Amino acid sequence: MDFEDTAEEAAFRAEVRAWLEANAKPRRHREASDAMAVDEDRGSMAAAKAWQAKKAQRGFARVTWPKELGGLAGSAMQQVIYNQEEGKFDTASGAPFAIGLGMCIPTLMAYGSKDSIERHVKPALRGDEIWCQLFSEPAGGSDVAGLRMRAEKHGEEWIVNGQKIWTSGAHFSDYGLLLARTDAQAQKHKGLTMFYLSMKSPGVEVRPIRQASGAANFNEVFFTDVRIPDAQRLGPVGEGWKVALTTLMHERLAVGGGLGGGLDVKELLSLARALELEDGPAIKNAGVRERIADWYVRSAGLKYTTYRTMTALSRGQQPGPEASIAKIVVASKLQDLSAFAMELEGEAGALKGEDAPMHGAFQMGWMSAPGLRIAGGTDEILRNIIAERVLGLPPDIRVDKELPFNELPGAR
Amino acid sequence: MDFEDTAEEAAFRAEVRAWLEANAKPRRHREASDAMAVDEDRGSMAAAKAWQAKKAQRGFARVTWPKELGGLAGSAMQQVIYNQEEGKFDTASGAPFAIGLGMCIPTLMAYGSKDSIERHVKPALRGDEIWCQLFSEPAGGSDVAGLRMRAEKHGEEWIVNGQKIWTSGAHFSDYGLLLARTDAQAQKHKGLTMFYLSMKSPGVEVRPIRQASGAANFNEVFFTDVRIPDAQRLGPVGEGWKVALTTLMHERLAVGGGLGGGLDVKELLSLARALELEDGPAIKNAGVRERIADWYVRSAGLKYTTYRTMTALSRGQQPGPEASIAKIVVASKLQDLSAFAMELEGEAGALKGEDAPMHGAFQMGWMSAPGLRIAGGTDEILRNIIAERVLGLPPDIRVDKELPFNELPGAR
Amino acid sequence: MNFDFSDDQKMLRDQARRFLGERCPVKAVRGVLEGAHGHDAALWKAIAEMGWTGTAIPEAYGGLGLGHLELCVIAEELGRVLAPVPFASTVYLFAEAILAAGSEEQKQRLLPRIASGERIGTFARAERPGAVTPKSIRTGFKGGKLTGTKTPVADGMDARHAVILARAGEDGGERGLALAVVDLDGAGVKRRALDSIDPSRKHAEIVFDGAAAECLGTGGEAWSLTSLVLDRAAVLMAFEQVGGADRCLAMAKDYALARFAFGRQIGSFQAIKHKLADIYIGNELARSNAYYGAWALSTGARDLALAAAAARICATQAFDFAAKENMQTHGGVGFTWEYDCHLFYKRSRHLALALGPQRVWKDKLVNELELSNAA
Amino acid sequence: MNFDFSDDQKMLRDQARRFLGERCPVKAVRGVLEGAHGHDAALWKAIAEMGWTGTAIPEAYGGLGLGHLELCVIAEELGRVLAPVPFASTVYLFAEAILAAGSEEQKQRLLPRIASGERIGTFARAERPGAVTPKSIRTGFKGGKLTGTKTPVADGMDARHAVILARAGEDGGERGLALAVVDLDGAGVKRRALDSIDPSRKHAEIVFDGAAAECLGTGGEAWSLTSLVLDRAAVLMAFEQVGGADRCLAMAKDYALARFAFGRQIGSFQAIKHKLADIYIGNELARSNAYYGAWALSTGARDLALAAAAARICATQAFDFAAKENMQTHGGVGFTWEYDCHLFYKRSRHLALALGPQRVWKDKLVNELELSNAA
Repeated sequence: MDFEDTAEEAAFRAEVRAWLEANAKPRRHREASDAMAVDEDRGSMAAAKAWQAKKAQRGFARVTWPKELGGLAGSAMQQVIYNQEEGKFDTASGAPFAIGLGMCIPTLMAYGSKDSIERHVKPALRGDEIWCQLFSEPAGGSDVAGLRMRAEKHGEEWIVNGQKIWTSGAHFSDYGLLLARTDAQAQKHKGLTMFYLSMKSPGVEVRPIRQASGAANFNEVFFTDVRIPDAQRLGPVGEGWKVALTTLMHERLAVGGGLGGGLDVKELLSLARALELEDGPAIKNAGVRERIADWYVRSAGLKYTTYRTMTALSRGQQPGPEASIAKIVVASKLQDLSAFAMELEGEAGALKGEDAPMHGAFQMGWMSAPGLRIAGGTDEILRNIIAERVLGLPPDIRVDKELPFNELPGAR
Repeated sequence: MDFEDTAEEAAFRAEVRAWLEANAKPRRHREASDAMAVDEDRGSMAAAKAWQAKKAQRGFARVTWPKELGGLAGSAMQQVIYNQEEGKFDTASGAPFAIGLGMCIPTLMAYGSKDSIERHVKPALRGDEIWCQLFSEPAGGSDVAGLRMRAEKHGEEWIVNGQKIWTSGAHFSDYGLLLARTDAQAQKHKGLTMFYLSMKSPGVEVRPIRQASGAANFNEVFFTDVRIPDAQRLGPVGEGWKVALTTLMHERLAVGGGLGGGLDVKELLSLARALELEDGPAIKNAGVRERIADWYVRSAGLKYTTYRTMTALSRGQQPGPEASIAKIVVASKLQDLSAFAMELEGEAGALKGEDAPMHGAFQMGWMSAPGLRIAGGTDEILRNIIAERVLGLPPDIRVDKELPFNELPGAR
Repeated sequence: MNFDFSDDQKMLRDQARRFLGERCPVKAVRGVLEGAHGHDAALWKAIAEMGWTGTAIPEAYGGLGLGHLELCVIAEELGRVLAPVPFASTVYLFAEAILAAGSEEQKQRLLPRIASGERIGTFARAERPGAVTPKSIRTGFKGGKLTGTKTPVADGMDARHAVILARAGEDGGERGLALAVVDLDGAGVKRRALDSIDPSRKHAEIVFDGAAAECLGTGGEAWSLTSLVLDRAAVLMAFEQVGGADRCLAMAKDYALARFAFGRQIGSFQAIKHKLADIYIGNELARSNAYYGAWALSTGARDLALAAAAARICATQAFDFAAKENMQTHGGVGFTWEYDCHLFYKRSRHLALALGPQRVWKDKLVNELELSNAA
Repeated sequence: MNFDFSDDQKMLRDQARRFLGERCPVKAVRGVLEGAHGHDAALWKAIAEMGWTGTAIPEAYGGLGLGHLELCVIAEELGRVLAPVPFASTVYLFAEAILAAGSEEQKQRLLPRIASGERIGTFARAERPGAVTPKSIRTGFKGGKLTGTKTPVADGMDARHAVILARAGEDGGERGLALAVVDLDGAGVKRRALDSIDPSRKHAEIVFDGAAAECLGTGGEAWSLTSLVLDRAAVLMAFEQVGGADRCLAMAKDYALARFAFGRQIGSFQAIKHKLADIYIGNELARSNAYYGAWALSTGARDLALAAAAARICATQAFDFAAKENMQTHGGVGFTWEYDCHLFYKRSRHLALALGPQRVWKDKLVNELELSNAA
């Protein structure tokens, strides 16, 4: 047992590091109070695109992709190594490209025509074109396949009407991966078809969604008679659900970490050091110490779980299901730890922003935690996934598989 | 708002108290260490029967029953008052008669023939005859209606074969209320019929079940070609489930309290006063204090919830559903509080009985808690009941209602 | 056994619920949440006209002279609708402090204007993050002048009067403390609005630079007096929390019945059913503890401190849990600004932090248990 | 990144699992649980013949001279089958104490007989309920004689040797403490068997009345030495706990698949599915912390104390939760003596209390965090 690279990994890491040193500045130490900032766009979109282009040129934008598509045909572990090293530098964020390169383009690679692949993969890799994912709808959140957006065939075109929701980056995306219902008489999972389209198409309207926190990281996207050429269909008509599963499978491959904006025990420790309670420094209070320990073992457990996953990658194995536990643990911990910190702050805990202790870091964490417990799979959906895919327990009783979609309760 | 009796209640309480003073000794103060003892039989069966007979003679054995059946035609509140007052005296336990008088006899009253009522009610009330309830089976625990015991009609008799389980008091019972399957081709809930029988009938064999705690409070009861006259059938053939619901409804009417053997915050306080931790007396440790407070507010909440229920009774209203929360709260609290107390005791917490602190009260509580979380409805079943009956949420999806019983998965 | 509100008190509750249903829709809350004003002036006026601000103030001082049980009933309804008014600061804290310790003259002068709703009051303890302890109080009160900074002060921008916990003597601990009543419109007072997690209930920083103030009660008792006022306010606020928690359960239940996923009402999934059952359990326990607190408050029972702490802790836990799991039950939309879940989530935390955090109340509760068992 | 056991170590694990599967069925555990003997002598002999008792003891002292990673692997398998043998007392505590502080002569004399399984050892700290602190130690060690009472002592009836934490000097605190090695068959030693919550792991009270004993290590370091030995044992015991928790999850899962209610496998109900998912999450976190502890133990890393505390706390929480919810998942039968659930429930508590309760380890963990962050 050790934490060392293999010889090959060490060599690759050196290569990456040399390149980064030549092309970026080392990251300055980040204050706990900025903890939430890591979620946000470091620098403008222009800077992000410029950095993405640089990475793409060198093959680091997607290490695992085949060389002819702009990758290095490298291993998943090499991708992890690149990410670790880039994390030590003060680069622009790759966030705007994550969904496109992580989910949309891999789906295109699997189901798209040779032409479409040649046309779209490299511009996306370079960051010239940004993609978003258009699956969720007001009627289909946890139950993605419950979506209602209608696509009707007219000659060689499809005419699409309906609404999508929770679309990250729709407002700056050039293309979108769209799942729509092409047959309402078919069974729920059999009437869906996958397309991609230009977000500039006439009839596409993007509206930001204001979140409880006040921020707006997601959008609603309204479709009114939007025309999509049949050539932009991915997979056969009615097989959209199968295609979507490919996309979602790629979503789950991401190795955890960075979740929760990095607000964690370290920040709680600094706070507990700084504050005086009834009986002296908060850090000396037995109740405070027990809570710190409880949260520390969960954070450490996740960190070392990630090491185990990386070890599997490093040995060329598929990452185990361990990764699936990260969000459940992090989101609730963020919510509870933040609430607890606010109580340590006393009445001042009810303030936010610059008026609150530590620039309102814990208030921000507490306000964002409910979103983290929901986005990308609610706690309840993730527990189902663990129970079914990891433990092999039976699926929930399904009443929506046999009936035609338009006869399902709630779908009327 | 006050905790006073109404004039009528005060008068009744005085009556009860006078009678108790004339017939029983006041209860001596009970040590925390005996806390578990309240569950157990105070004195022998003979003493219990003698005390029951005395109560019955005066009408206090079942205050709410009609006078002609040996009651006082009193109110539920008067029953509560009697129980409160008796609790202050050192009397033999009424536990052996609770199931018979609380569940079996009310069912007999509702569905039995005039003769059977005349024959059985008063002997049961006097404690001359003890009844047990024979519903649960290995195949039907939470799902009582899943039971398999077969009853076949032969002329004017039914011949019964199968096994019951979790039968309290079967070993000292004279009669039993029996739910059996009389038609395996019918739907699950439609093939059941209710009977009563003498536990002395040939072919009835009672075996105690040894629990994880080592105690044996329950039995298995095996039936081999047991003959029951059709005259001892309660309700029509095939309507047994409807009859059983009457029985179970009576089970839920009981007002909470006394659960968990009375081991609670008071005992934890005494322990915390007695023990020294790293930083001084346990009672001064901030972590210990927080836990004590958390459990106290739950105990107090339940206590005052019972007061609210009694107020409803006192106003002649049906007790609200509040009562249904008691067991869920008490059982988990007992488990967690006991485990916590054992940790305060340090390595000595791993001992039991007289070798452990406070005569092993917390070890006993910790060992009995899992049973409390299961017996008379698991935590999970009780949450379903609250969600469905109190909050009006939909029932679980049922796959077992339409099929013939013998075609159900797991029933083969 | 008569452990419930009377029929008259229940009528008052129904009346309050109807009234607030009309006069305090969610958009009133959003109006204050998104606006610059510290409260909804029209609603405040209407509430005062109902006489609620003077519910427990004796008729001799312009109040209705009803008891605290009536005030509890009103508090629950105000909590249910998240009423964006300085009711707690003015009625539970300021008025209670004057009633508890004010001189006859002070009561004559101050209480009628509180009862009539003309004046808003508050109570200021905190001066910096962390615990408020006798030693932590730096604001000075010497020769009738206040000097120092109080922050955060609930409703500090809107209040005309405030009771200030300050240091009058040389003693650095409890015995050096005093309570002062100050006119916040007077000279030597500067206020600054602060950002709050629940902007429907705003806070201020108040800087005193030799502001004229008068003494409340006799010196040396300031800390125990503050503690008493907090106990009384905790019971009343517990009813606001119970009202809010109750509303969260109703919202979650309605959504669970109306929302379909996988072809079923989401309320038919055990994950949701059991979550809501747990909210119900927490709310019932909180309500029962609050009722006992109400009894202790209305009768001045010896165990008010114990009852208040239990009511406070249990109601805080219930509202916290109900508010966050209501959001979770709603899924994505629950996290939008458009849906109302976040208003309750924010208010639950606001109330959890007002009057001091759970830790302090738990410690107080165990102190009381030690005393009562010591007997 | 190589944060996993090696192929050889995994082979050892598989071998251990097969071996224990044959030699340590549940009825062996029940045999000790219901019997008078403190352990399964035949199993102990077989385990010793495999060389496990000497896994981490250098060959020079009759051991296999393997590392602690190999010992971790074996510990997990022993925990999985609830092996009713004094392995922890003898190997994690006694042998580790001798290795850490014994003189060359003591190692030569004692370790070979431990490695061979001929002798059983234990480590005695507690003297009364509550915390074990330097001040709490009353047992005296003067002029080579021990006087006082240790209770409870794990495997105290079966052990031949024991390391005793005792008071040698006048100093009433840490500096007055010493460690003594005593032959429990010697004169001046009385033992009494005690009732344990997990009778498959028994305890004793040991009374010393001038029993001859020898010093272990240099005086004054006894407390820090004890603390070091506990850290090392905590990592090893964490693997036993992870093994037990893993087994509980497997039992719960198998039952949830096999048991039908309401015409469905109970494993199809979300109440059960999510409960098992939570057990899985707890077990994964515990396993990962245990792995880091194993790395720190095997490399003597500077943050062993932090790693050991994290492994200990997380594994205790995981096994506690898995054991009690496995019982709950089984429903009524889970509470019967006949089913095996209670064996794991009892063992989980036994292990949670051995080596001191969570509170102590949490305090230690935060101490370490303070030190590391102080840098």
